[in-house]
Amino acid sequence: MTFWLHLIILGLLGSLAGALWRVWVGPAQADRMMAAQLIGTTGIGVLVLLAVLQDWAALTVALALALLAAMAAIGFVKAASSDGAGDPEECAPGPTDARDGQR
Amino acid sequence: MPEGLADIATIVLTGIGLVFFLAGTVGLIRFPDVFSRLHALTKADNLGLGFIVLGAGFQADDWTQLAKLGLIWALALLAAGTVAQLVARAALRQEGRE
Amino acid sequence: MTLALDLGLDLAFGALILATALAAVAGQGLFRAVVFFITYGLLLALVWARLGAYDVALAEGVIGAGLTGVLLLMAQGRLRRADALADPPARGKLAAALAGASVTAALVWAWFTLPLPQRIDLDAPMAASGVENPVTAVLLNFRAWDTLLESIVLLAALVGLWMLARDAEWRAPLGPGFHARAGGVLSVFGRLLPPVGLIYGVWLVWAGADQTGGAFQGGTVLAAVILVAMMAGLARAPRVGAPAWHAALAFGPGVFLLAGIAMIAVGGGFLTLPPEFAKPVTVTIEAALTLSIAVTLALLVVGPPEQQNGGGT
Amino acid sequence: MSGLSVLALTGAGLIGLGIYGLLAHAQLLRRVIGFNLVGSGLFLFFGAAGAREMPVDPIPQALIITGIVVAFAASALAVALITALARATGRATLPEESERS
Repeated sequence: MTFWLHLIILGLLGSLAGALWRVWVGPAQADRMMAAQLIGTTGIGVLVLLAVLQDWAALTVALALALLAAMAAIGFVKAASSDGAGDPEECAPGPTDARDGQR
Repeated sequence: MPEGLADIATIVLTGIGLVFFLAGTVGLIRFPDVFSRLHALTKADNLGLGFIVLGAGFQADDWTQLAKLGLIWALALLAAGTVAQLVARAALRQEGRE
Repeated sequence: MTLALDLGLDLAFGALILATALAAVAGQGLFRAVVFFITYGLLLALVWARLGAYDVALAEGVIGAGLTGVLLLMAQGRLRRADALADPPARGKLAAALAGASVTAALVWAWFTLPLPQRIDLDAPMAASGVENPVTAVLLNFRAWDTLLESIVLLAALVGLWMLARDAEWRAPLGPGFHARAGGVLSVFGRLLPPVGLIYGVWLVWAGADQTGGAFQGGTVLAAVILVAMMAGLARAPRVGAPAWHAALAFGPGVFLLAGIAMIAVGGGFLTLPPEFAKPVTVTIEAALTLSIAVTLALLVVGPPEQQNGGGT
Repeated sequence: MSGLSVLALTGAGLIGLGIYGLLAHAQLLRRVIGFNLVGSGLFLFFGAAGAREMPVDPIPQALIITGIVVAFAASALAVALITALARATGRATLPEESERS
């Protein structure tokens, strides 16, 4: 059992390394961000297995990471919006969009 | 449930979970453009985490651990759905700007 | 066999961490460096869990992968809008690499040659600390001075950050003035997450007396929750001088100081907790400190007051 | 070599990488990243030293937690300084040697 869980964790870390490659090559910012998101989910998986392998206290950490899994990505869409505070769903062409077009 | 059966369930379920994670990563690496990569990944990694959580659940000693495991998966699903939507929109608006 | 796999796991963790750190340092482009740094924080949290330091893993996960990520991504966005994204190639590479390598070499030497320091035995003092989680006991009882001064340092950092506001913007709300489409995905997420996060953060503080968790760990989670609520347009960022927010900022250090002085009155000495009061006093300080840490960290990410140019719907 | 040594040496390596980033980059935000690498590498080295006996020594853990929080506060202040500089001058890099007066 412990043997198998070690193998699975190693497999997850391998999958994580693949996602790191996508962060490196991009090319779009969204590519890098989505790869980081996948890395986050994989990390939660690793923590869940570490909980079984070592100590169930690791679940507390996994829960915190799951709770905040979207934070970085929300920060990204905020920063990517034209005034740095917006929401990509606000598609009505407002004054900010017009300014954006001029650049 | 007898010990042996629970262990077998854990082995099978975590194995399936790993396969989904690997499939998601392969999609992330091989698919040609941003939006298909997004598509491949959000489905695969959430199913993967689901199976891993289920597999771990068979080793849990009490109900609070099971509840935490369930909550972890629910929160991860919520986050992934939100992020996929938002990042896709941001990518749509950013196209041509970068 | 399992022993070899154990080592393999540690090697894999080490290699991944070094790879992400290298990618964040080398390579061109600010955005890529920032994303690598976010993944680095996440991996570091995994390593702390691997080491069995779950309290540290919790703090590193929330701060390293969550708060620092938002901070740096928003900074990158601000630099883009100020047309200051230029990232000139590294210079003096050889000298810098030599400096880094020599420090690393010295530490490697120290690890293998210096003797193991005598470990302080905490068994006896733990019994008198009133709590079960030794990390909480160290933070709030044995090394209470450190923690008190740290909570004041946090406050000083926030005041320093506010000082960077331009005169004309001093009265503006803090931060870039977040907004989101009403009923959109982000707003819905911002409504769903805070209740869960709030319960979880408070539970972390409560449970922190006896298991993984505590004021700092719970405070970081709550800071993230406040930040999500603000970014989703659910809660408005305050202005400098908003009384309720100031009270929240000063509450933790204030209660800590008062409790420390009260301990003199009951015969313990400043910040020295007599065993019979240890548990209630520790929990009280923790609760107050959590609130202040949460608000301070959230406002540190939000940034100084800033005039919003349009879009503030 | 034990797994613990692997992680301690990883910490040592991170400190080296961080120092390199801190010295070699002109872009200030990347220097903040370098500074954070040095800090977290130190924490890892320190934490691994405290984990040589089980259970993990709580004193390093408590110090590292406060360290993480303080490093974050310092980073936030640094980032605010950098953005203020960028807004005022339109750049977030240190001047080249030749430009200095």
